[in-house]
Amino acid sequence: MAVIKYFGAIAEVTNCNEEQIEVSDLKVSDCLELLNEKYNLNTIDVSVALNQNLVDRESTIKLSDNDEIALLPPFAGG
Amino acid sequence: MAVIKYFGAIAEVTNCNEEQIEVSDLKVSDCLELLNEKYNLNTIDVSVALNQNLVDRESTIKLSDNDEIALLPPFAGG
Amino acid sequence: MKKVFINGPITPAFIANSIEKHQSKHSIGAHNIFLGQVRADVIKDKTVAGIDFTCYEDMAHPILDDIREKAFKTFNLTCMHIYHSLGEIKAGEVCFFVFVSAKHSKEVYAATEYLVNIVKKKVPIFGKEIFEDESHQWKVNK
Amino acid sequence: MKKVFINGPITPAFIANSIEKHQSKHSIGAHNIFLGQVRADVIKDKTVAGIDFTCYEDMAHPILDDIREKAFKTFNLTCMHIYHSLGEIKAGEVCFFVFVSAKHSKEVYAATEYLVNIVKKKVPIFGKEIFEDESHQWKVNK
Repeated sequence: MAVIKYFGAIAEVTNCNEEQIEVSDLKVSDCLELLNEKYNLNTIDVSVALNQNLVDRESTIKLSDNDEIALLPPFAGG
Repeated sequence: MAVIKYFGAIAEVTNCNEEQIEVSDLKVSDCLELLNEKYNLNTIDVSVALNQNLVDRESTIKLSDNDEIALLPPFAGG
Repeated sequence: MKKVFINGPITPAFIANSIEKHQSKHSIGAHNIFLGQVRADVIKDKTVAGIDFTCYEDMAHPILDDIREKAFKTFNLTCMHIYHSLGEIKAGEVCFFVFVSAKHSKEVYAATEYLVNIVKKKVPIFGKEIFEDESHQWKVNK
Repeated sequence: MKKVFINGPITPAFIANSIEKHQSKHSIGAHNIFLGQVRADVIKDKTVAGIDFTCYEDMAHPILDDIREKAFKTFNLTCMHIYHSLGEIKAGEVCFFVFVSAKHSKEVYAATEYLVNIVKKKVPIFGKEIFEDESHQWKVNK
Protein backbone atom coordinates (compact mmCIF):
# COMPACT_ATOMS: atom_id res chain seq x y z
CA MET A 1 0.00 0.00 0.00
CA ALA A 2 1.08 3.57 -0.70
CA VAL A 3 -0.29 6.70 0.93
CA ILE A 4 -1.85 9.53 -1.06
CA LYS A 5 -1.81 12.95 0.61
CA TYR A 6 -4.06 15.83 -0.36
CA PHE A 7 -3.51 19.52 0.33
CA GLY A 8 -5.34 22.81 0.12
CA ALA A 9 -7.98 23.06 -2.59
CA ILE A 10 -7.47 19.36 -3.42
CA ALA A 11 -8.11 18.17 0.13
CA GLU A 12 -11.26 20.25 0.01
CA VAL A 13 -12.47 18.27 -3.04
CA THR A 14 -11.39 14.84 -1.78
CA ASN A 15 -12.76 15.70 1.66
CA CYS A 16 -9.85 13.93 3.34
CA ASN A 17 -6.14 14.64 3.93
CA GLU A 18 -4.86 11.19 3.01
CA GLU A 19 -5.82 7.71 1.99
CA GLN A 20 -4.17 4.34 1.28
CA ILE A 21 -4.00 2.90 -2.23
CA GLU A 22 -3.12 -0.57 -3.55
CA VAL A 23 -0.02 -0.09 -5.70
CA SER A 24 0.70 -3.44 -7.40
CA ASP A 25 2.14 -2.50 -10.79
CA LEU A 26 0.65 1.02 -10.68
CA LYS A 27 2.46 3.89 -12.42
CA VAL A 28 2.29 7.48 -11.15
CA SER A 29 0.32 8.45 -14.25
CA ASP A 30 -2.17 5.58 -13.72
CA CYS A 31 -2.57 6.50 -10.09
CA LEU A 32 -3.42 10.07 -11.05
CA GLU A 33 -5.91 8.87 -13.61
CA LEU A 34 -7.64 6.75 -11.00
CA LEU A 35 -7.81 9.63 -8.54
CA ASN A 36 -9.02 11.97 -11.23
CA GLU A 37 -11.87 9.61 -12.10
CA LYS A 38 -12.74 9.27 -8.44
CA TYR A 39 -12.63 12.97 -7.52
CA ASN A 40 -12.79 14.91 -10.81
CA LEU A 41 -9.76 17.06 -10.03
CA ASN A 42 -9.52 18.54 -13.54
CA THR A 43 -10.55 22.00 -12.41
CA ILE A 44 -7.43 22.35 -10.24
CA ASP A 45 -3.84 22.84 -11.42
CA VAL A 46 -2.32 19.78 -9.66
CA SER A 47 1.38 19.10 -9.09
CA VAL A 48 2.52 15.68 -7.96
CA ALA A 49 5.22 14.78 -5.45
CA LEU A 50 6.51 11.22 -5.05
CA ASN A 51 8.29 10.77 -1.73
CA GLN A 52 8.51 14.57 -1.32
CA ASN A 53 9.97 15.25 -4.77
CA LEU A 54 8.02 16.76 -7.62
CA VAL A 55 7.50 14.35 -10.53
CA ASP A 56 5.83 14.75 -13.88
CA ARG A 57 2.12 13.95 -13.90
CA GLU A 58 2.76 11.62 -16.85
CA SER A 59 5.59 9.84 -15.00
CA THR A 60 5.76 6.08 -15.65
CA ILE A 61 7.65 5.40 -12.41
CA LYS A 62 6.01 2.43 -10.70
CA LEU A 63 4.78 2.92 -7.17
CA SER A 64 6.10 0.74 -4.34
CA ASP A 65 4.74 -0.12 -0.95
CA ASN A 66 5.22 2.72 1.55
CA ASP A 67 5.61 5.31 -1.17
CA GLU A 68 4.07 8.68 -0.39
CA ILE A 69 2.29 10.43 -3.24
CA ALA A 70 1.13 14.01 -2.67
CA LEU A 71 -1.31 15.99 -4.80
CA LEU A 72 -0.48 19.66 -4.51
CA PRO A 73 -2.52 22.64 -5.66
CA PRO A 74 -0.73 25.90 -6.66
CA PHE A 75 1.67 27.20 -4.02
CA ALA A 76 0.63 30.31 -2.13
CA GLY A 77 3.35 31.01 0.43
CA GLY A 78 4.61 34.50 1.17
CA MET B 1 28.45 89.15 10.50
CA ALA B 2 27.96 85.61 9.20
CA VAL B 3 28.23 82.42 11.18
CA ILE B 4 30.64 79.63 10.29
CA LYS B 5 29.71 76.15 11.50
CA TYR B 6 32.16 73.28 11.82
CA PHE B 7 31.35 69.57 11.93
CA GLY B 8 33.06 66.28 12.67
CA ALA B 9 36.76 66.11 11.85
CA ILE B 10 36.74 69.83 11.03
CA ALA B 11 35.30 70.87 14.39
CA GLU B 12 38.02 68.77 15.96
CA VAL B 13 40.68 70.83 14.16
CA THR B 14 39.03 74.23 14.76
CA ASN B 15 38.28 73.23 18.34
CA CYS B 16 34.91 74.93 18.18
CA ASN B 17 31.51 74.27 16.60
CA GLU B 18 30.92 77.75 15.25
CA GLU B 19 32.24 81.27 15.10
CA GLN B 20 31.24 84.68 13.71
CA ILE B 21 33.01 86.25 10.75
CA GLU B 22 32.97 89.80 9.33
CA VAL B 23 31.60 89.48 5.78
CA SER B 24 31.91 92.87 4.12
CA ASP B 25 32.60 92.10 0.47
CA LEU B 26 33.82 88.57 1.23
CA LYS B 27 33.31 85.80 -1.33
CA VAL B 28 32.79 82.14 -0.32
CA SER B 29 36.18 81.26 -1.85
CA ASP B 30 37.90 84.08 0.11
CA CYS B 31 36.24 83.01 3.30
CA LEU B 32 37.50 79.47 2.84
CA GLU B 33 40.99 80.71 2.14
CA LEU B 34 40.96 82.71 5.37
CA LEU B 35 39.77 79.73 7.38
CA ASN B 36 42.29 77.50 5.71
CA GLU B 37 45.11 79.84 6.67
CA LYS B 38 43.81 80.03 10.21
CA TYR B 39 43.25 76.29 10.75
CA ASN B 40 45.22 74.51 8.03
CA LEU B 41 42.30 72.36 6.89
CA ASN B 42 44.05 71.03 3.80
CA THR B 43 44.30 67.51 5.17
CA ILE B 44 40.52 67.13 5.22
CA ASP B 45 38.20 66.73 2.23
CA VAL B 46 35.93 69.73 2.98
CA SER B 47 32.52 70.43 1.42
CA VAL B 48 30.91 73.83 1.87
CA ALA B 49 27.26 74.67 2.48
CA LEU B 50 25.93 78.22 2.25
CA ASN B 51 22.61 78.56 4.05
CA GLN B 52 22.22 74.76 4.11
CA ASN B 53 22.92 74.23 0.40
CA LEU B 54 26.15 72.82 -0.96
CA VAL B 55 28.19 75.34 -2.98
CA ASP B 56 31.43 75.05 -4.87
CA ARG B 57 34.51 75.80 -2.78
CA GLU B 58 35.58 78.25 -5.49
CA SER B 59 32.21 79.99 -5.44
CA THR B 60 32.36 83.77 -5.94
CA ILE B 61 29.00 84.33 -4.26
CA LYS B 62 29.39 87.23 -1.82
CA LEU B 63 28.45 86.58 1.79
CA SER B 64 25.77 88.66 3.49
CA ASP B 65 24.99 89.35 7.10
CA ASN B 66 23.24 86.43 8.79
CA ASP B 67 24.46 83.94 6.20
CA GLU B 68 25.34 80.54 7.57
CA ILE B 69 28.42 78.87 6.14
CA ALA B 70 29.12 75.27 7.09
CA LEU B 71 32.36 73.34 6.60
CA LEU B 72 31.54 69.66 6.23
CA PRO B 73 33.91 66.71 6.29
CA PRO B 74 33.01 63.53 4.33
CA PHE B 75 29.57 62.15 5.15
CA ALA B 76 29.42 58.95 7.17
CA GLY B 77 25.75 58.19 7.77
CA GLY B 78 24.34 54.71 7.54
CA MET C 1 16.54 21.32 9.94
CA LYS C 2 15.90 24.84 11.08
CA LYS C 3 12.60 25.95 12.47
CA VAL C 4 10.63 27.79 9.78
CA PHE C 5 6.93 27.24 10.43
CA ILE C 6 5.20 29.12 13.18
CA ASN C 7 1.65 28.54 14.29
CA GLY C 8 -0.20 31.82 14.06
CA PRO C 9 1.04 35.28 13.10
CA ILE C 10 4.67 36.41 13.26
CA THR C 11 4.48 39.11 15.90
CA PRO C 12 6.48 42.35 16.09
CA ALA C 13 7.89 40.99 19.38
CA PHE C 14 9.18 37.86 17.60
CA ILE C 15 10.85 40.05 14.97
CA ALA C 16 12.38 42.29 17.66
CA ASN C 17 13.72 39.22 19.43
CA SER C 18 15.32 37.96 16.19
CA ILE C 19 16.99 41.35 15.67
CA GLU C 20 18.20 41.44 19.25
CA LYS C 21 19.83 38.00 18.94
CA HIS C 22 21.99 39.37 16.11
CA GLN C 23 23.31 42.30 18.12
CA SER C 24 26.00 40.11 19.67
CA LYS C 25 27.42 39.38 16.19
CA HIS C 26 29.82 42.29 15.74
CA SER C 27 30.89 41.41 12.20
CA ILE C 28 27.39 42.25 10.92
CA GLY C 29 26.99 45.73 9.43
CA ALA C 30 23.70 45.34 7.56
CA HIS C 31 20.41 43.52 8.03
CA ASN C 32 17.63 43.30 5.49
CA ILE C 33 14.20 42.11 6.54
CA PHE C 34 11.24 41.26 4.35
CA LEU C 35 7.80 40.96 5.93
CA GLY C 36 4.75 39.65 4.13
CA GLN C 37 1.56 41.09 5.62
CA VAL C 38 -1.93 39.78 4.86
CA ARG C 39 -3.87 42.33 2.79
CA ALA C 40 -7.61 42.93 3.11
CA ASP C 41 -8.03 42.65 -0.67
CA VAL C 42 -11.51 43.25 -2.05
CA ILE C 43 -12.43 40.56 -4.61
CA LYS C 44 -15.84 40.79 -6.26
CA ASP C 45 -17.19 42.98 -3.42
CA LYS C 46 -15.93 40.62 -0.72
CA THR C 47 -13.13 41.62 1.64
CA VAL C 48 -10.39 39.20 2.70
CA ALA C 49 -10.48 38.83 6.49
CA GLY C 50 -7.51 36.48 6.70
CA ILE C 51 -5.59 33.61 5.12
CA ASP C 52 -5.50 30.07 6.52
CA PHE C 53 -2.07 28.62 5.63
CA THR C 54 -1.27 24.92 5.46
CA CYS C 55 1.93 23.24 4.34
CA TYR C 56 3.35 19.91 3.23
CA GLU C 57 6.11 20.09 5.83
CA ASP C 58 7.91 16.83 4.98
CA MET C 59 8.47 18.20 1.48
CA ALA C 60 9.04 21.82 2.54
CA HIS C 61 11.97 21.24 4.89
CA PRO C 62 14.43 19.67 2.41
CA ILE C 63 13.49 22.35 -0.14
CA LEU C 64 14.15 25.07 2.44
CA ASP C 65 17.51 23.45 3.31
CA ASP C 66 18.47 23.58 -0.38
CA ILE C 67 17.33 27.19 -0.65
CA ARG C 68 19.48 28.20 2.32
CA GLU C 69 22.51 26.27 1.06
CA LYS C 70 22.28 27.84 -2.38
CA ALA C 71 21.77 31.33 -0.93
CA PHE C 72 24.86 31.02 1.28
CA LYS C 73 26.86 29.95 -1.80
CA THR C 74 25.50 32.76 -3.97
CA PHE C 75 25.55 35.68 -1.55
CA ASN C 76 28.14 36.74 0.98
CA LEU C 77 25.91 36.43 4.04
CA THR C 78 26.60 36.10 7.74
CA CYS C 79 23.11 34.91 8.73
CA MET C 80 19.84 33.96 7.08
CA HIS C 81 16.46 33.11 8.57
CA ILE C 82 13.13 32.25 6.98
CA TYR C 83 9.86 32.03 8.92
CA HIS C 84 6.35 31.36 7.63
CA SER C 85 3.07 31.21 9.50
CA LEU C 86 0.66 28.31 9.49
CA GLY C 87 -2.99 28.54 10.51
CA GLU C 88 -5.28 31.51 10.18
CA ILE C 89 -3.55 34.87 9.85
CA LYS C 90 -5.77 37.95 9.93
CA ALA C 91 -5.48 40.94 7.59
CA GLY C 92 -2.73 43.22 8.89
CA GLU C 93 -0.80 40.39 10.52
CA VAL C 94 2.60 39.21 9.30
CA CYS C 95 2.79 35.70 7.80
CA PHE C 96 6.26 35.69 6.20
CA PHE C 97 9.59 36.91 7.60
CA VAL C 98 12.90 36.72 5.75
CA PHE C 99 15.94 38.02 7.62
CA VAL C 100 19.35 38.35 5.99
CA SER C 101 22.54 39.75 7.54
CA ALA C 102 25.95 40.55 6.05
CA LYS C 103 29.06 42.57 6.69
CA HIS C 104 28.16 45.26 4.13
CA SER C 105 24.86 46.65 2.92
CA LYS C 106 25.39 45.83 -0.75
CA GLU C 107 25.27 42.09 -0.05
CA VAL C 108 21.80 41.94 1.48
CA TYR C 109 19.26 43.31 -1.01
CA ALA C 110 19.54 40.72 -3.78
CA ALA C 111 19.66 37.90 -1.23
CA THR C 112 16.39 39.02 0.36
CA GLU C 113 14.60 39.35 -2.96
CA TYR C 114 15.93 35.95 -4.09
CA LEU C 115 14.77 34.24 -0.90
CA VAL C 116 11.31 35.80 -0.93
CA ASN C 117 10.73 34.83 -4.56
CA ILE C 118 12.06 31.29 -4.30
CA VAL C 119 10.08 30.52 -1.15
CA LYS C 120 6.90 31.75 -2.87
CA LYS C 121 7.68 29.61 -5.91
CA LYS C 122 9.15 26.39 -4.52
CA VAL C 123 7.82 25.73 -1.03
CA PRO C 124 4.54 23.77 -0.84
CA ILE C 125 2.50 26.21 1.21
CA PHE C 126 -1.22 26.62 0.54
CA GLY C 127 -3.42 29.56 1.43
CA LYS C 128 -7.17 29.73 1.85
CA GLU C 129 -8.33 33.34 1.60
CA ILE C 130 -11.25 33.68 3.97
CA PHE C 131 -13.67 36.53 3.32
CA GLU C 132 -15.55 38.50 5.93
CA ASP C 133 -18.73 36.54 5.09
CA GLU C 134 -16.81 33.29 5.84
CA SER C 135 -16.80 32.14 2.22
CA HIS C 136 -13.34 31.48 0.78
CA GLN C 137 -11.15 31.07 -2.27
CA TRP C 138 -7.74 29.46 -2.73
CA LYS C 139 -4.79 31.82 -3.10
CA VAL C 140 -2.47 31.28 -6.08
CA ASN C 141 0.99 32.90 -6.32
CA LYS C 142 1.61 34.57 -9.67
CA MET D 1 9.39 67.65 8.72
CA LYS D 2 9.31 64.06 9.86
CA LYS D 3 11.31 62.87 12.83
CA VAL D 4 14.46 61.12 11.61
CA PHE D 5 17.17 61.60 14.23
CA ILE D 6 17.09 59.60 17.41
CA ASN D 7 19.43 60.10 20.33
CA GLY D 8 21.14 56.81 21.03
CA PRO D 9 20.68 53.41 19.42
CA ILE D 10 17.59 52.32 17.51
CA THR D 11 16.32 49.51 19.70
CA PRO D 12 14.58 46.29 18.63
CA ALA D 13 11.58 47.54 20.63
CA PHE D 14 11.45 50.75 18.56
CA ILE D 15 11.54 48.68 15.36
CA ALA D 16 8.82 46.35 16.67
CA ASN D 17 6.68 49.37 17.50
CA SER D 18 7.13 50.77 13.98
CA ILE D 19 6.06 47.43 12.48
CA GLU D 20 3.07 47.21 14.80
CA LYS D 21 1.86 50.68 13.77
CA HIS D 22 1.64 49.44 10.17
CA GLN D 23 -0.54 46.46 10.98
CA SER D 24 -3.66 48.62 10.88
CA LYS D 25 -2.93 49.49 7.23
CA HIS D 26 -4.64 46.65 5.42
CA SER D 27 -3.58 47.65 1.91
CA ILE D 28 0.05 46.82 2.75
CA GLY D 29 1.26 43.40 1.59
CA ALA D 30 5.03 43.82 1.88
CA HIS D 31 7.47 45.58 4.17
CA ASN D 32 11.19 45.86 3.60
CA ILE D 33 13.47 46.97 6.42
CA PHE D 34 17.13 47.87 6.27
CA LEU D 35 19.10 48.08 9.50
CA GLY D 36 22.63 49.42 9.73
CA GLN D 37 24.47 47.89 12.69
CA VAL D 38 27.78 49.18 14.05
CA ARG D 39 30.58 46.70 13.29
CA ALA D 40 33.54 46.05 15.61
CA ASP D 41 35.97 46.45 12.71
CA VAL D 42 39.63 45.89 13.45
CA ILE D 43 41.78 48.67 11.96
CA LYS D 44 45.55 48.43 12.47
CA ASP D 45 45.12 46.13 15.49
CA LYS D 46 42.55 48.39 17.13
CA THR D 47 38.91 47.35 17.49
CA VAL D 48 36.02 49.75 16.95
CA ALA D 49 33.98 49.97 20.17
CA GLY D 50 31.38 52.37 18.79
CA ILE D 51 30.61 55.30 16.53
CA ASP D 52 29.71 58.78 17.76
CA PHE D 53 27.33 60.30 15.19
CA THR D 54 26.72 64.01 14.73
CA CYS D 55 24.66 65.78 12.11
CA TYR D 56 24.05 69.17 10.53
CA GLU D 57 20.32 68.92 11.14
CA ASP D 58 19.26 72.24 9.57
CA MET D 59 20.73 71.01 6.31
CA ALA D 60 19.74 67.35 6.72
CA HIS D 61 15.99 67.89 7.07
CA PRO D 62 15.29 69.58 3.70
CA ILE D 63 17.52 66.98 2.00
CA LEU D 64 15.56 64.17 3.68
CA ASP D 65 12.28 65.79 2.61
CA ASP D 66 13.53 65.82 -1.00
CA ILE D 67 14.66 62.21 -0.75
CA ARG D 68 11.24 61.12 0.50
CA GLU D 69 9.39 63.13 -2.14
CA LYS D 70 11.50 61.69 -4.95
CA ALA D 71 11.18 58.13 -3.60
CA PHE D 72 7.37 58.41 -3.44
CA LYS D 73 7.39 59.60 -7.07
CA THR D 74 9.77 56.87 -8.24
CA PHE D 75 8.42 53.85 -6.35
CA ASN D 76 4.88 52.71 -5.73
CA LEU D 77 5.03 52.88 -1.94
CA THR D 78 2.40 53.07 0.76
CA CYS D 79 4.74 54.18 3.56
CA MET D 80 8.37 55.17 4.03
CA HIS D 81 10.34 55.91 7.19
CA ILE D 82 13.98 56.81 7.73
CA TYR D 83 15.62 56.92 11.17
CA HIS D 84 19.25 57.59 12.07
CA SER D 85 20.94 57.63 15.44
CA LEU D 86 22.92 60.51 16.90
CA GLY D 87 25.41 60.19 19.76
CA GLU D 88 27.54 57.20 20.63
CA ILE D 89 26.31 53.87 19.28
CA LYS D 90 28.15 50.77 20.45
CA ALA D 91 29.24 47.88 18.24
CA GLY D 92 26.25 45.59 17.72
CA GLU D 93 23.71 48.39 18.10
CA VAL D 94 21.54 49.64 15.26
CA CYS D 95 22.17 53.21 14.04
CA PHE D 96 20.17 53.33 10.77
CA PHE D 97 16.64 52.09 10.05
CA VAL D 98 14.93 52.38 6.68
CA PHE D 99 11.37 51.05 6.50
CA VAL D 100 9.45 50.81 3.24
CA SER D 101 5.94 49.39 2.72
CA ALA D 102 3.94 48.69 -0.44
CA LYS D 103 1.01 46.70 -1.71
CA HIS D 104 3.20 44.09 -3.44
CA SER D 105 6.64 42.70 -2.67
CA LYS D 106 8.24 43.66 -5.99
CA GLU D 107 7.90 47.38 -5.19
CA VAL D 108 9.95 47.43 -2.01
CA TYR D 109 13.46 46.13 -2.73
CA ALA D 110 14.72 48.83 -5.08
CA ALA D 111 13.18 51.54 -2.91
CA THR D 112 15.03 50.33 0.18
CA GLU D 113 18.38 50.12 -1.61
CA TYR D 114 17.85 53.55 -3.16
CA LEU D 115 17.02 55.13 0.20
CA VAL D 116 19.95 53.54 2.03
CA ASN D 117 22.43 54.65 -0.63
CA ILE D 118 21.12 58.17 -1.02
CA VAL D 119 21.02 58.82 2.73
CA LYS D 120 24.63 57.63 3.02
CA LYS D 121 25.64 59.88 0.14
CA LYS D 122 23.60 63.06 0.60
CA VAL D 123 22.77 63.57 4.27
CA PRO D 124 25.37 65.49 6.33
CA ILE D 125 25.96 62.93 9.07
CA PHE D 126 29.43 62.51 10.56
CA GLY D 127 30.81 59.50 12.40
CA LYS D 128 33.69 59.28 14.84
CA GLU D 129 34.85 55.67 15.12
CA ILE D 130 35.95 55.20 18.71
CA PHE D 131 38.36 52.36 19.39
CA GLU D 132 38.51 50.26 22.52
CA ASP D 133 41.60 52.21 23.66
CA GLU D 134 39.55 55.47 23.34
CA SER D 135 41.53 56.74 20.37
CA HIS D 136 39.44 57.50 17.29
CA GLN D 137 39.31 58.04 13.54
CA TRP D 138 36.71 59.71 11.33
CA LYS D 139 34.49 57.41 9.31
CA VAL D 140 34.20 58.10 5.57
CA ASN D 141 31.47 56.55 3.39
CA LYS D 142 32.84 55.06 0.19
